Amino acid sequence: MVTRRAALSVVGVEPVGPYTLLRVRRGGLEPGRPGQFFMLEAPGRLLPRPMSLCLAPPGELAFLVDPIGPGTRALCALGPGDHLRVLGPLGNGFDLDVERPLLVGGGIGIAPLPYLSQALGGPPAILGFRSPRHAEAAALLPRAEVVVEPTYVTEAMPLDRDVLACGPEPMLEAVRRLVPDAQLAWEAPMACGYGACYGCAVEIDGELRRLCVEGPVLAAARS
Amino acid sequence: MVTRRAALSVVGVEPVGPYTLLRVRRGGLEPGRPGQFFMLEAPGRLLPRPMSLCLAPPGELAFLVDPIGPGTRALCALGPGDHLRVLGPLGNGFDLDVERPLLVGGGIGIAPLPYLSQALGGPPAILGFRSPRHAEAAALLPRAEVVVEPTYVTEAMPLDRDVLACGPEPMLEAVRRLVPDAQLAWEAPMACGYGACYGCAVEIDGELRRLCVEGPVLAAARS
Amino acid sequence: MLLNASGCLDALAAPDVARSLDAFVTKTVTPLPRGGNSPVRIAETDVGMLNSIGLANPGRDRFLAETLPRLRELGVPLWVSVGGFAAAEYAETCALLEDVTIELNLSCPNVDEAPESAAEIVAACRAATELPLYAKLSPATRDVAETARAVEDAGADGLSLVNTIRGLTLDEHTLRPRLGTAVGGLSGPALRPVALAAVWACYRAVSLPIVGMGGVATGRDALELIAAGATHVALGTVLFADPDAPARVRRELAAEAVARGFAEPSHARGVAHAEARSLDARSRVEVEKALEFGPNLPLDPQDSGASIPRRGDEDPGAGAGSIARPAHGRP
Amino acid sequence: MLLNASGCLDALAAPDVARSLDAFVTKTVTPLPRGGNSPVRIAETDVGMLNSIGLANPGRDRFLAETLPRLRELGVPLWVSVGGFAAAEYAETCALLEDVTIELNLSCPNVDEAPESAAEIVAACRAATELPLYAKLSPATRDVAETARAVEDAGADGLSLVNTIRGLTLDEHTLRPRLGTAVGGLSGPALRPVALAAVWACYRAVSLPIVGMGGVATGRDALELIAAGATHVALGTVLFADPDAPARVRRELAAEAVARGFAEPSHARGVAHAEARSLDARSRVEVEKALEFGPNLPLDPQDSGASIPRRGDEDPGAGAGSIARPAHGRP
Ligand SMILES: Cc1cc2nc3c(=O)[nH]c(=O)nc-3n(C[C@H](O)[C@H](O)[C@H](O)COP(=O)(O)OP(=O)(O)OC[C@H]3O[C@@H](n4cnc5c(N)ncnc54)[C@H](O)[C@@H]3O)c2cc1C
Ligand SMILES: Cc1cc2nc3c(=O)[nH]c(=O)nc-3n(C[C@H](O)[C@H](O)[C@H](O)COP(=O)(O)OP(=O)(O)OC[C@H]3O[C@@H](n4cnc5c(N)ncnc54)[C@H](O)[C@@H]3O)c2cc1C
Ligand SMILES: Cc1cc2nc3c(=O)[nH]c(=O)nc-3n(C[C@H](O)[C@H](O)[C@H](O)COP(=O)(O)O)c2cc1C
Ligand SMILES: Cc1cc2nc3c(=O)[nH]c(=O)nc-3n(C[C@H](O)[C@H](O)[C@H](O)COP(=O)(O)O)c2cc1C
Ligand code: FES
Ligand code: FES
Repeated sequence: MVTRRAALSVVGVEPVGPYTLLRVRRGGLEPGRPGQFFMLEAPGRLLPRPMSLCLAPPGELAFLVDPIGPGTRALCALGPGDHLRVLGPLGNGFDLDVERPLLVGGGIGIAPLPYLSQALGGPPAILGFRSPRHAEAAALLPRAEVVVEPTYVTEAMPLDRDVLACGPEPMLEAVRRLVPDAQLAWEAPMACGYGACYGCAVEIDGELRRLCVEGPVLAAARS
Repeated sequence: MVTRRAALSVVGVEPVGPYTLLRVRRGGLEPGRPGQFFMLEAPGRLLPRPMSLCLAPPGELAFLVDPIGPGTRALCALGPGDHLRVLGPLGNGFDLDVERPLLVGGGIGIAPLPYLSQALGGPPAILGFRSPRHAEAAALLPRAEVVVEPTYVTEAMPLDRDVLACGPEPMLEAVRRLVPDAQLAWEAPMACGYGACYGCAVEIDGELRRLCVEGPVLAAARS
Repeated sequence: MLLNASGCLDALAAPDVARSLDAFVTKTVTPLPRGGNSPVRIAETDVGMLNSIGLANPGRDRFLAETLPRLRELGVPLWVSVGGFAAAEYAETCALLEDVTIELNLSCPNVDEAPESAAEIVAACRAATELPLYAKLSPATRDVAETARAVEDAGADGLSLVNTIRGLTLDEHTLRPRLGTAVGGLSGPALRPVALAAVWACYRAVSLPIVGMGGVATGRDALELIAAGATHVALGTVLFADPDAPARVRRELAAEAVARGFAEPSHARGVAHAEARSLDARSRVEVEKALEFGPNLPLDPQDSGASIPRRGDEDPGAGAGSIARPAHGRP
Repeated sequence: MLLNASGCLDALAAPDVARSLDAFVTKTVTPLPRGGNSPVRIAETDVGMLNSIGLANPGRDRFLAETLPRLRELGVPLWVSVGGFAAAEYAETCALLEDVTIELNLSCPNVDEAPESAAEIVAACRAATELPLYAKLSPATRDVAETARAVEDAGADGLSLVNTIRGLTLDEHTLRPRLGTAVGGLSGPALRPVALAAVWACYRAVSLPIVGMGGVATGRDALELIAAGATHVALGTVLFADPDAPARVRRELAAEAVARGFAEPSHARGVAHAEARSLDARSRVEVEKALEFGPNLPLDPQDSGASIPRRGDEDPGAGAGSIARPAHGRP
């Protein structure tokens, strides 16, 4: 596997609720499959940051970034015309061969869902947010059902669906309890994203394995 | 001695030949005596940089900066409205109680001479430069005699004067050989400028002593 | 307490800065006068600074006769950093001191830093004085905690952590060393994670108070050292760029502590060691792993929760001496 | 030669990156399989990164049966990093290897790093194999050059300098360690001056070829390591952010060398040690001072010009193997 990388130029930087939609020119990179991710250079920082592909407008790649720390803040501070090194697509995305898909997202975990939704022809979706302000990001998935804390997605979720979910760990754990064969997109701190550092190891099938290689999407039963 | 420090705002940044004249608001700081210096925060760098006061326009302090490395380049990249921490005036300046002053400067060593010239009522001066472009800085000392390499200041210098000189070390050594009691302004790498680090030690009267405390101006005979 | 790091402030040249500290630590005093190393002695790098001052000092006799009396006039509590090239030299200087805290510079590259040697020096000094003795250690050893235990057993009253580590920087054009000695001591930002690790390891190993230092530039940096186990914090390299750092760091430290629910900074001492913790609400495996590179990973989180007991009790003086204001009351 | 640093690249996951190097160095292989330490295992700091991977690897048997054959297919010369917890363990693995260069990871925090021990391990391995043996040392010792001499005497064919040093970073909010193991290994920019100092000291002490590594991000960084004494350069942390670093660093290195008058980078080996030099045309005292914290300053520059002789001769292989292109010819 030779993963492509390129220095891409920023096309747009738009606020979406508390998040930022960062659009870059596609350069030579493929958008890949929904649930795959890219490593984005975080200006001024030593290590790149993993970001799910959120949307793939023609000729562009778009990422939804939650500015929670130095790296993501640096990404949100980019402006049109800036360049950043991008590596990807990386990892394994969602298995799209499902009968009755239901997308479930929590917080910034909605990032991969718009692209996923397009690939699946706009299946139903349930999104959970911490606050009405965060829920503004639901605009990226127009027909989704939205719940805001103290209501949780798991309370509104039908159980007879093929669930494809991304969100904070407690949410994924709760989804897994309800839907044992859900496809879940996990996170772990990653230094490289391409299998070089062994930093992203998580327990998979009882062994510590690299999430960037085996995931980030895992069948609930496997992880 | 309680040395004053303040965050001063940049008023102007003007090219003078290959150098930059950096003008900052004076804040609560005194300009001090000619030959004294200030420690200027170099944005993005760990340590401040020593700079001689070049001019003291009303309400301002002005420094002539030669962009030779990361710190001086950062200083030259400042813009009006930027702030920087400044400490000073520091060290011992020139002894102004001289009968027949002659100012001698080489390259960026002319930095302290404009302010010195004002204090002494515009005595004669000889300035040496590496190139005609560098010699543009002589505009700061309008009536000075200017020589450009391969001519050296020491070739044009009358020997019956009270010499006050600043310039590169080989020039100061040459001046000292010709005029044993000249006042010479030396340089050494300085981390603090106020006697804290002992990093600026040079041999003075046969001992390693702090140039920032004992100098930077030393009588040729002492150093 | 907020101190300066030895060699990073001359109280006689900048008495106002010294007075903004809770105590002033002198540059290391050796038996004989030393001019120090040849210039160039300092160089900035992208991650810190290198120095090769070489313990420039007036020597023990002139220090006692001239410097110390003038320092006393400042009204700031004094710590004297003592250096030497053999245990007896350290002990002789200690025996001549009164009414100060002593910091033994055991991390001068000229002095053997083997645990026995550091402990021998401490033991010799312990026999020579009843003054409080802090042992200043280098982090550049296989196991700084081992040295810490050795000097505790030898009678040290506290630890100072850390001294600089060896570094080299070359001139961009000539590729020759920028320092006259070539190799020098690396201080500043690069040293901060190293200092935190040393304080963390020693806090688990001994029950002595610890002066933490290394790259502290902000109140948060200071709070992190306290969380790792420091009782006191010393400012070094930051003083060169910002002589107002003591007041600023003190202010920031108080605010950072309050923001995390600590009435005062000293209450945060050792919280990095708290047993029950969730490293990150978002992280996948919430396991308490205590010591670095411990046994091979037990995949069952239950197996790995073993807590590593600290040796001895919490230093009773830990909470005493608020870091929030100079004890001598002359801010 | 341009290599990767052990543990910083998986040639099977990124064969194109491995092929852009002159040789691929494996992650350290231990006798038994290791899952490594519990997450979180990596954390970025302002001056570098910390890792606590904990030598995750499939173990010797699976490595030999499965990994090594697949690595051979890449057509890139291989270096196998060997780890263990006793000299016999290292030696056993060495005895099973063929047609590779061996790098002995003597700086795993689980292994005693005392000079005797490092030398003992090297001696045991020397008896077990005729393959080239590089000893990888930690810079966190009192005197890395002493260890270098010990492993040279024990039969090492080269040195790899340096491994990470211990560091700690805390979560901004909770003040708890960000790594599962708390303390981890610091790599990246903070390590660069430390690596330069270690290479510089070992170059003076031994006549072995040296793989220099630690914070190399550009061709100039690589050239500085070569000037300090490295024969080869390895890229670690930089590979995470920039898998294209090998080609870029190689290109930059060639240009930086030429800009300073060296026909090829290897000609710059050791120039930082050149005797007659003017540290800085503008500096006041132009004195050659060779070793750090040497004797107290002789005020007369004439006194201090003593040159410190290097042990042995220049490594005859120093100039061989141009760093300017991969020797296996598959860029
Ligand atoms: C495969 C993958 C896809 C991702 N996709 C997106 C995305 O589309 N949009 C987005 O905004 N973010 C995404 N993330 C998370 C994002 O990479 C992190 O938030 C980012 O790296 C944080 O960097 P920082 O410097 O801003 O904050 P840091 O200082 O690195 O982190 C701030 C805090 O968050 C914690 N943290 C950071 N990263 C993680 C993590 N991965 N797991 C657990 N805790 C963590 C840190 O421990 C710290 O407490 C993704 C992560 C992964 C692994
Ligand atoms: C008292 C005093 C007054 C000064 N006044 C002025 C002034 O008015 N205008 C001005 O432009 N500069 C002045 N300088 C010099 C200025 O401080 C340095 O050029 C500056 O610190 C260099 O910083 P840098 O980061 O740009 O370059 P660095 O990377 O620090 O240095 C670039 C190169 O110059 C060498 N170098 C840097 N500083 C010195 C030094 N002081 N002595 C010898 N070699 C050195 C370095 O070794 C290196 O090779 C003064 C210096 C002193 C001590
Ligand atoms: C210029 C300079 C001189 C120093 N001199 C001494 C000294 O004389 N004795 C000593 O124990 N430590 C000395 N140190 C080390 C400091 O006390 C401190 O341990 C180290 O700099 C780490 O702190 P920092 O990163 O905040 O500077 C010196 C450090 C510097 C930068
Ligand atoms: C994630 C990671 C894993 C590492 N694993 C190993 C290892 O298995 N064996 C080893 O000898 N060194 C290991 N190292 C150390 C590197 O080989 C190298 O010595 C160090 O990182 C310094 O180089 P750098 O600053 O360029 O990264 C590892 C370093 C990192 C960052
Ligand atoms: S992030 Fe480096 S191996 Fe997965
Ligand atoms: S520059 Fe620090 S003592 Fe002179």
